[in-house]
Amino acid sequence: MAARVDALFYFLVAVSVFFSTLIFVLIIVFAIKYRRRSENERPQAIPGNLRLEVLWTTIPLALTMVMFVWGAKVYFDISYPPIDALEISVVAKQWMWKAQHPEGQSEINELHVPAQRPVKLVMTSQDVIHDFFVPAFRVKKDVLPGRYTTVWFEATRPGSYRLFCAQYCGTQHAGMVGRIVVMEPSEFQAWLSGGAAGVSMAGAGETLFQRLGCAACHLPNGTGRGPSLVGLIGKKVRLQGGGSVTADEGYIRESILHPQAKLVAGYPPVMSTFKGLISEDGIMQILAYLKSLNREEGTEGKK
Amino acid sequence: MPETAAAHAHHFDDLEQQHQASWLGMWVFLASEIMFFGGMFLGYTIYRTAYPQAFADASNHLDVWLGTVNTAVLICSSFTMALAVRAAQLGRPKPAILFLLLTIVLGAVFLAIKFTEYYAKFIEHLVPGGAFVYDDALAAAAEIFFSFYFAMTGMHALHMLIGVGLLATLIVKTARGRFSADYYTPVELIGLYWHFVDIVWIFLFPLLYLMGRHFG
Amino acid sequence: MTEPIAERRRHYLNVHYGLTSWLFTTDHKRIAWLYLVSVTFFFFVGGLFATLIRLELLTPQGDLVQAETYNKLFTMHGVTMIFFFLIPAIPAVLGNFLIPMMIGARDLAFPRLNLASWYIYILGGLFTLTAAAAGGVDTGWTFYTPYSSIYSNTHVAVTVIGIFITGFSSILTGLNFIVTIHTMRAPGMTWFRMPLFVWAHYATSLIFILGTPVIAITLSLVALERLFGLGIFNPELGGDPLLFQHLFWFYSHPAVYIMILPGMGVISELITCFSRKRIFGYEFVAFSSLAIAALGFLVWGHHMFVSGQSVYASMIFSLLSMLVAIPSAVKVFNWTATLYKGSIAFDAPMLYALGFIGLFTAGGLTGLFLATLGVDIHVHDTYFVIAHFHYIMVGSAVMAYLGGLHFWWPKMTGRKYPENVARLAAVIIFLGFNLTFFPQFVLGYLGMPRRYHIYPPEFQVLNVLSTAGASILAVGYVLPLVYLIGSLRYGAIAGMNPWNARGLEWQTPSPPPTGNFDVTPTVVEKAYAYESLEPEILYPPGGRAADA
Amino acid sequence: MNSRHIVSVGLYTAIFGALVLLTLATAGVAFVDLGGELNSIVALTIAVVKALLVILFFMHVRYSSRLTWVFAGAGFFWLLILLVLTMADPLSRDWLEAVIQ
Repeated sequence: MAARVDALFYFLVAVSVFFSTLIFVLIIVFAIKYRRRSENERPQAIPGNLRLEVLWTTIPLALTMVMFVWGAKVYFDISYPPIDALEISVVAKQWMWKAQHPEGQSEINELHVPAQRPVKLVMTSQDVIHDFFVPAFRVKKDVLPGRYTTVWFEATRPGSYRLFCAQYCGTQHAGMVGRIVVMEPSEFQAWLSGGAAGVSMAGAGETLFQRLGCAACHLPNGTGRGPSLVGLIGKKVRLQGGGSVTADEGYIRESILHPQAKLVAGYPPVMSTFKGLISEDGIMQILAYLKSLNREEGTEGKK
Repeated sequence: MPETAAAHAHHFDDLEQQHQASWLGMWVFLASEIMFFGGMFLGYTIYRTAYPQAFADASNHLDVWLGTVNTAVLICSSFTMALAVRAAQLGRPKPAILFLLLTIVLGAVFLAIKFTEYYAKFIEHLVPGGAFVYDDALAAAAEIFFSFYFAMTGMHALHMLIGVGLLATLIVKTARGRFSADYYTPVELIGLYWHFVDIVWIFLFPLLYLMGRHFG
Repeated sequence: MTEPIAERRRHYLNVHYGLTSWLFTTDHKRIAWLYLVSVTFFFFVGGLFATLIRLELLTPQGDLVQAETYNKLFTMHGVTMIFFFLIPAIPAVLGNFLIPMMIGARDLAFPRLNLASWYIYILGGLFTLTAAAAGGVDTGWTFYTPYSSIYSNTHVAVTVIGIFITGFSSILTGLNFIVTIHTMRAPGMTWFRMPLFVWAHYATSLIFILGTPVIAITLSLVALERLFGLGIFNPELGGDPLLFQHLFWFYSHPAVYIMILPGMGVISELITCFSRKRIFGYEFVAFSSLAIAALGFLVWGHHMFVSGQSVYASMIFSLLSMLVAIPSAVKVFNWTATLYKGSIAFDAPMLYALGFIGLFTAGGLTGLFLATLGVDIHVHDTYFVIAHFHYIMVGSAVMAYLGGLHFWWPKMTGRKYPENVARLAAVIIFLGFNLTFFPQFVLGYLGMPRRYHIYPPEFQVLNVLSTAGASILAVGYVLPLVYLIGSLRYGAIAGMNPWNARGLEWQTPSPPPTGNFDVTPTVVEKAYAYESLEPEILYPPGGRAADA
Repeated sequence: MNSRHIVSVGLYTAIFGALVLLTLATAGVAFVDLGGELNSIVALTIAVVKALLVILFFMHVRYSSRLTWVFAGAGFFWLLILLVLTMADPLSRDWLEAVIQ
């Protein structure tokens, strides 16, 4: 991806250099050639030239349209994480980055990822707007409070790369930096299994799901007071009062914190808010748990 | 030189040019005012799209009868304002003063009703901020609704207050005989301003008071 | 040497004396001076903040100031430079002084409103300066929520109220210009005979009146949120963090054109005068101003490509942003073509104008990088952006402002400035500017984020270069301050039309009388009729009064 | 600019009557569930009609120069730009997810 961004960048540099040089040379040549030689000079008027005007309207127009289409293509692909990407949760806060791997390892201001494998980050902020920026990967995305944003990249070479917060976030903004450690896939596996990893994210999510009492209403077979959450993520849900919504991460998060905002059709408005009872990390774990339910359902379905 | 009470300012060629400039200036100002309120209308639109049920529910906490009465009061005041301008156009100071007074009274009635409503919301803890209480799980988005309610009607009420002040100056000037059938520009311009404030309310009324009624 | 004749003649400067004659004046020319003094003050205040920023960035460690001080410095630098210098600079100083004269009017349509605009501007400035003196504000000039509305502990409310107030000054100035241009043109001054400076200011005024109210309401909502706990932007309640950004950039992107369009107007006057040519493609240059103003309102989303804005909205905004490049390119090509077969003189204003074309070309082309979706992701919020907008706002707008100030200085004061020192200053500014800001393009591409007061050591070399350039630039800016003030006393008497320029402002004495013209002129030809020896203007029977 | 047109009391009264009737109508119809977004559409249409009546007659735009029309329209047109281009963002935010699935 970085190579594609750079190719476009160099195309733009080439266009810029060409037009700057053209203008500079013309100005310098005209300035010297037509310098005032006597005070009484009165050059002929040239009111304009329609052909030239059309020419220098259409050529820039054509060039900028090339830039637009090319740029949009690259942007679109940067915005689409591949389906098989490794998913890591990131929570930003003043002034640190917290990452949690599906296997349960969490890190602060550091992120270990395997090389040659697409990695997708699902990010949210606990306070103000931050921005996840890794210049070496040519990726940047704002991290918003109250919403999930995603960014993905595929590191080609092992090494250590700088991570910056690129959206001004308060006093220690310049200190909200870290590094991305890219490892050979085998080393990454070793890193994952080493250390005191403990419980996986989905496992932690399941514990939370029980502890907060979610399981009492959201029965897996759909007979509870709340809808079943098995296989929910990614599905379209019909809403009370008409309309429907895709049950993505943002919808689940909203339903935990503001349960009545978008009620599933056919269920009473009885759930109370979990605001203050669950952290952003906790919601991420619940999400991981729900996604694991999706996968289980998927494998069962295949059987 | 035909000097009348209505001499034009020195930098204009004549009274007609001065009148044209003032008239255009007021319209340019009103275009600007549309955008001023427009920022709030945009915010309202975004949140109403995002939280339709909370907005409908919160909207039903407003007093629709007071809202309707106030709309009617404001329309009456626009009517009297139009008649005041007409009297000024015809060079009749006495009816002009009468209609201007009526407009002020109606404006004051509007503001009085508005502040009664504000007071009620204060008692009901529906003023956003620390004291906001809303006995429903829709509380968060409802607080956004009431933030818009107070910001939009507050800005509108502020415009009304300024308008009432301007009308008062018009009465004084009319009583002193500053205006004639040849020169009544200030009456006309402040009339435009007053009608504009009316138009803002014409949109605020359905957006704030009526949007959720059919659920209630 | 001083010829007493000019002193005896009554003009706008000597018609009254004393402080009150200035503070209560309704003469647009005197109000222009009030603005000139105030924007100069704010320019050097903003410049002081910039100096401290550049000094801090000499080393990667934060050894000059603390993090919070640095954050306040760049915020106050942005706020003063944008709202109190760049936006009023050309319109309120040069526009105020020249628009009535250029169209043959005796004053702006609403002289008292014009004075009120200045007082409103000063009042807003006092609020903001108070906030600065009381400890400053640290949100960045962009005031992004929820940092500004909830998290910052600094004087956000006072600052935004100051900007809110100043906004009304812009709106009233724009209103005054629009009405004046519509209703007060002299006989024969048709729309297509107007100087392009007037066209550019008309376009700017449209942005003033349609854009400024949006920032006014947006910032007042932020103030209400801080002061009374309203919850319009609060993400805790489900507030959309992007709403503020939409509202903010709806004004603040067109605001860039508020800064550059009047500069383009100045350049059209300078290029024609110093190459003694009609402008190439008058209609195209005129309409491109309106096109830039109108398209400028459709592109704000390109500030939000990485913000979490919808991918599809980003594509629309990217496409529309590309279109703004066209009228900008049209202007550059037409100015260049105007030079062709001209008679080019290199007085200081022309040096600024040629510098403007070069820097604007660079600034405009790098703007395309930011409008191109795939590339913006990488360079967004890095020093690339800083470099780009300084090329437009400082490299272009300030160059145009200084060029215009030198060009009309003889008209405003009746005196000439010292030509050789002025040329030297123009060259110093051009070189200093490029040394300051070109390295920042590279820094941005390498990934240095903006608003960092400590940075990784590999960025130091380029930062040192930039700071070195800034010190040269500072010298370049102080020079005109010194010699222009000096010229008020020691400058040679200028005469009515020292540049042999066209345009009605040159057909009245320097300095002009209070009502601008002793007799209202009648215009019979298009602007920039440089091919003839003398400008052709008809005066009604009675003729024009003898000038000095 | 604006002709010194003097509108008759009768016309003013008729406009006033229409405005009051429309106010009552909009308040009344709000209590009827028209289904979907139809309630909002009706309410806003009535508001637009009322605003037009005020602008055209009370504010004399009907009798005014084209320039007045232009500036009266410019405010509303720019408001439309603000609304449409901004709403394009939240309304299409979910499309990407829809494409992925």
